[in-house]
Amino acid sequence: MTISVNSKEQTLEPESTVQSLLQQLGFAEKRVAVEVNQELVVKSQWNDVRLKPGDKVEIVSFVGGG
Amino acid sequence: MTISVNSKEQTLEPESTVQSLLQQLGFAEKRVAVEVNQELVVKSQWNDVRLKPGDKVEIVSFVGGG
Amino acid sequence: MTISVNSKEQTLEPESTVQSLLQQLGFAEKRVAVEVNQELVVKSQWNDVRLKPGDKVEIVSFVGGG
Amino acid sequence: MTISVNSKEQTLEPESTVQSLLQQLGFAEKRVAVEVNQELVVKSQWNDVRLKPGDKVEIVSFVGGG
Amino acid sequence: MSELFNTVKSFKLGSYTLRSRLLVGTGKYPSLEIMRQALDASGCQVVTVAVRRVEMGQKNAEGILDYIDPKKYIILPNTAGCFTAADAIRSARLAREGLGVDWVKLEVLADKKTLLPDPLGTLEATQVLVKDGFKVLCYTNDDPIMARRLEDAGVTSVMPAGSPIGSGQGVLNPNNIRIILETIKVPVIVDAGVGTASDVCIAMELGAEGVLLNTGIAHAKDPVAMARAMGQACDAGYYAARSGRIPKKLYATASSPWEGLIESVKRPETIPGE
Amino acid sequence: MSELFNTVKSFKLGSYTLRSRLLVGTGKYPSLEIMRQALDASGCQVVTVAVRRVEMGQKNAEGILDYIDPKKYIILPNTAGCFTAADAIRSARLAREGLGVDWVKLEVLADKKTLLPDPLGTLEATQVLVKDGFKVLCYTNDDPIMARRLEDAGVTSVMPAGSPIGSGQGVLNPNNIRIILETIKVPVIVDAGVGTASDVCIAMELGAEGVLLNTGIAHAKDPVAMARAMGQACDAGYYAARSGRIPKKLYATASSPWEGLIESVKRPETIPGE
Amino acid sequence: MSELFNTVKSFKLGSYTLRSRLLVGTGKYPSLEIMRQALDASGCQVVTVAVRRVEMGQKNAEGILDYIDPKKYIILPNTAGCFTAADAIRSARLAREGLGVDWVKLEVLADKKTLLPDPLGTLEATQVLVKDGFKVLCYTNDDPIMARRLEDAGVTSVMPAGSPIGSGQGVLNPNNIRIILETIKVPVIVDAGVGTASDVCIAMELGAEGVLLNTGIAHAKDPVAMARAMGQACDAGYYAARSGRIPKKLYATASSPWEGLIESVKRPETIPGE
Amino acid sequence: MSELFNTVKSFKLGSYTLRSRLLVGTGKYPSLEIMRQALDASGCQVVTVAVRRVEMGQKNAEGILDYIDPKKYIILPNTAGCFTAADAIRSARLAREGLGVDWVKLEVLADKKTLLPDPLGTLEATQVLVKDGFKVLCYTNDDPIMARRLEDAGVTSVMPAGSPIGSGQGVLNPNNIRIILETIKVPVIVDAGVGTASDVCIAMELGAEGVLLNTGIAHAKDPVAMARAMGQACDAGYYAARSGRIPKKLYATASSPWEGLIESVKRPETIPGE
Repeated sequence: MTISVNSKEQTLEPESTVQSLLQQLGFAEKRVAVEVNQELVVKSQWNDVRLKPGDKVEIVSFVGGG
Repeated sequence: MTISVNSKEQTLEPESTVQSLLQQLGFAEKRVAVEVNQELVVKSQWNDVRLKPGDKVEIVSFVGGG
Repeated sequence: MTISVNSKEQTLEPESTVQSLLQQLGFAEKRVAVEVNQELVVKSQWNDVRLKPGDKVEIVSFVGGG
Repeated sequence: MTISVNSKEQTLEPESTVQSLLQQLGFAEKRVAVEVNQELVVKSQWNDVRLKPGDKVEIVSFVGGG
Repeated sequence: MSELFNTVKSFKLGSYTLRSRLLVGTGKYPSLEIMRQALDASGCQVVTVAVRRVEMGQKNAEGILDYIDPKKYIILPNTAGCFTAADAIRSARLAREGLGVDWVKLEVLADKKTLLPDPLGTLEATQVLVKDGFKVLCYTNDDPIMARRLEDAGVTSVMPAGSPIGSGQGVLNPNNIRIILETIKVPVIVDAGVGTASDVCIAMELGAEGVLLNTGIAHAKDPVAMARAMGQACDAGYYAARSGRIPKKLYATASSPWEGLIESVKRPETIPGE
Repeated sequence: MSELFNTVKSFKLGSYTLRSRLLVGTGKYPSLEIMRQALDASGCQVVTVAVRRVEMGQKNAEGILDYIDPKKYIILPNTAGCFTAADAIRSARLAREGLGVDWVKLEVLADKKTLLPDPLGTLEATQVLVKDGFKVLCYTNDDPIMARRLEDAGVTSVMPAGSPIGSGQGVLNPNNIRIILETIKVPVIVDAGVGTASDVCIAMELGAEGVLLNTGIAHAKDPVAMARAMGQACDAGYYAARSGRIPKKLYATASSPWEGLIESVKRPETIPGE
Repeated sequence: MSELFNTVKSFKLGSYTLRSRLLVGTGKYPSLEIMRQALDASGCQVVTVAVRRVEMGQKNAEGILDYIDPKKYIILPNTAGCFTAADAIRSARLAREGLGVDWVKLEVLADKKTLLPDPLGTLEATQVLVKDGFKVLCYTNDDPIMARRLEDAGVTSVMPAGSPIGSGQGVLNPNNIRIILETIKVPVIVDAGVGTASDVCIAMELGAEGVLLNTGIAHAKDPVAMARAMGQACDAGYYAARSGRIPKKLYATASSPWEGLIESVKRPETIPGE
Repeated sequence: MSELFNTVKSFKLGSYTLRSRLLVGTGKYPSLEIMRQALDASGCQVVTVAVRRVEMGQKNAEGILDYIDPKKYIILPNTAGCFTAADAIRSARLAREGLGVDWVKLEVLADKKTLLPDPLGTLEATQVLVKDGFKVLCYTNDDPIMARRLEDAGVTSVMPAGSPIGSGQGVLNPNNIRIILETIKVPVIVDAGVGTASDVCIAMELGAEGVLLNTGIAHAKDPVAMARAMGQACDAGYYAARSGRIPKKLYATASSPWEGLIESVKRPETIPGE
């Protein structure tokens, strides 16, 4: 199925969880935070939340800022 | 009947209009503006608007200000 | 004979006076002031003061200044 | 004989030296500097310089200053 | 010949076309007569008044208005003393009815101690009054963003405080006034904080369309002479702002020419800087 | 009625009694015609000129003087361009002879780069010129002690620089000007550094008797309009200095009364500051 | 012996007790290594970071965090780049989840040109985030009234801008900062506008609890040395603010005694001032 | 790695090589013990003392010197209290003899009221003392021309007053200090007028080699803590002056990146400035 991650198209297995998406992208072990359709998904739920086609996912980390 | 004018008690004839109140107080010919119960009463209606017991009337004029 | 006027060489008749120098240069009627060898020569003496070869003459007027 | 020390009268033996004056006043061992009649007398000469009646002596030390 | 020097420098404010860029308040003068003279000396065309209850039993309720010649001055009512949008809106409507004018100097203050404006109440009252047909001249702080919000809300003029009302500190933050002037299209009138003539002059030189003041004149030892000073300073600042001032330098350019100097007696070996 | 407002504000400078407190230089204007208009717009009565060699062969040597109406202006020659007391003294004497005036604006500069005055040369020239009968208006730095030495030497006016000539920085050290005004009895005229109208206004508000400037007008984009601004700012500062300005406060005093406010809709529980 | 001099000057900010009153941003350094050295040189304990999307395919997403030793520094996420309350709230929640901290430096900007804060959006976001359990350190303009509204809304710290972000103008309106400090009880931290060490020192002398800066260090030619300067200036200002500075006078009191002077050679007839 | 940050920042003054750029006076402390602690807290290496007559009959004439550890501090005698060149010269010679040092802080004051230096007496005394082998650290006004004359006369350091002695007004005319620093080669040390830490920081940021002060510490409510503040501010200013500060702008540059922002909920139609 196809979803959007950080505004870019991303295809992945149907029924994928947030956790599996992060693994696929290599961020599972990183210090990142995730939104699905503008709602925060806390780490403890990464395994439970399943993604649907068309979902908009934001994966963020941290950069220098003032 | 008794009403309040600028937070002071004022007794006047039942059925009095705003106009008659102003005449009684001597402001009918002055450059003043009037509120009854926090609603503006324009001059053209001074003769029509009748006061009820307990009405709160504000009569204002102008002073120096910056 | 030769003198210097405002640092430029100037030849004129021997025995010339300041007055004759100014006439020759066309400044006699102008609002100017004159020094000979760094000494002021007031207008009333222009006819009396005779110039000698090598004299250094300054003729000044006025310009815009703050 | 009588001299002036820091504008105060001071009597001492005739022929006294600067050194003996300082001893008499108790400043011989202190970090002080001496003028006689507004001329500096360096320490190495305290024994040689003899005071005369009426001499004006300044004895200075150091205080807090900015 | 100087264009500017000949141009009549009138400008549009609300429904009026004005020559004078100084707006003067009528509060706190030693006497109404001195106020009258001061207004005259200032050359102002717009004067502000406040709305207050009539004194019961006191027959001559107009007082101040008798001292303001309607042929010479346009009256601008204010909402001074209001700490809520609701009170300011009521005061504005009473003033419009009483004076028959369509404009108001909107003030919604946050507290009596600093007399600083309440940004939220000010914006709220502005939205209501503009919808109600008022031309709102809006007293505000010097924040360029609030100024923009007020312009978006339809004010007729943004009136940032140079410094707190009556503080006499002049324009404390010229940087903010500059940013406001860069971003706002309606007339910007510096209101409040003016202590002396140079404060007015500086506000105008920054590019303000005008200056509104009261205490600086009314509480001066000689209000009439200070009023004259304020009026002249306003004109001076207006012209200076438009005359292209010289840039600032660490130092220095001669105003007299270097050519044609008399020969120096003993020319100093070297003139530093040559 | 305001005493001050009615008083004719003339003052004595050298042999002259003047109304205008602005003295204007004649150097560096785009044209002599613009200079003439600017002098007129400024309202000044005293204009400065510099002494320079005539151009050989050029018959019309007066030039500038043709543009200065002797019925309207008093000419004050300067010694600009002199870097030694000796040259300044010679220039002063040539000027006196050429113009038939008894005063001079003394300038003895230290270098061409900063155009700052040379205190020692200035004092030396002052002593000679005063003995020689000149009324010396003396350009100097803003050091109160040098100002006092010059007064002791007999100058007619002390003219401290607000900032370097032509720098346009206004009065950089008001503290020094204040101390000078406290200690000097002869007229103090702020000379040099004025960049725009508010600089003049501030100098006058400090209590200066007058202001002398040139570049600020001559090099403005519109010299005539700037001249008008400078003249008005000088008047404004004069009146403001004498009108008893209000003190500066952190905040704030209301200009409208607190009494007689309409009853608040929902009076805020507590008005801060009450 | 000086009490103050011995007191450990730690203070409470949110959940933390801090020694250093300088908070430093991590943006725009020439390199991460120079950033690391600058943070160390500044002596700061709190550093800010921004929330941004991971770079797809770029495996090492943490980058900056690897250069911030968690044993030495507490990380304060900001909401920089947000122009609406909604985006700021989302960024704050993402940051809390990603970093496991309970505080945020809230920024809701009005536009990209001035980077000035949007007062309305800032207040709206504050109300939501405080209800959501955040400790909000709130970037705002220097308006004392907005500062009070934010305190009423429950912010942990009010962070007024000294001048616009990155403008390097220091504290443009000390008067407003003073009023804020008079009326606000939560820690006031001056945020933005710092250009050099004296700006930090002045902000602290006004009585601020701390200073937050970034560009002033990151864009200096030598960020590490400037970081050290900023840290020392912060300490200096802290002590100066609490040491009871001498009052300002026109002039002057001697620091050396008048007694015990040697007798003057030729005492000047009169010593002025005696 | 920052060169500057590692460089030991010692400099040469007279015969000495110094680390600390703060010179501190010893007058007017609440007690000698507090003075001792303040000198220690300031980190200074050079302390000034004044020459005065011994108290007749009072055996312990040294007093102050007992509280100045010769292993930690270099003593710099001054000529404070002298109003003539002659007295200053005598005081300098007495000091040299009494302390065995070859330098002196020369002060020739004009009057007791302003404590401003007398330019003429100062120059006269300088010429004599330099010929006599003294290293003269010369207190003067902030006139760049007098500074140059003193350098020509051979002073070891030019010490311009930031503002009058003890006035606490800091550097009133940075422009003059800048011009002095541009033209003078010997070390320039700002002397007098410092009121608080930021004044020291600003003087150093202007590029001064050092700062000398006394009253600002001695008369602070907590002299020891203020001494520490002054010392840190001096260091801070030293580093800031050499770190290449960011330029000042009307506004603004972001310290967080614009890239990688999360997608906005409801992107505002137009972001102003974009």
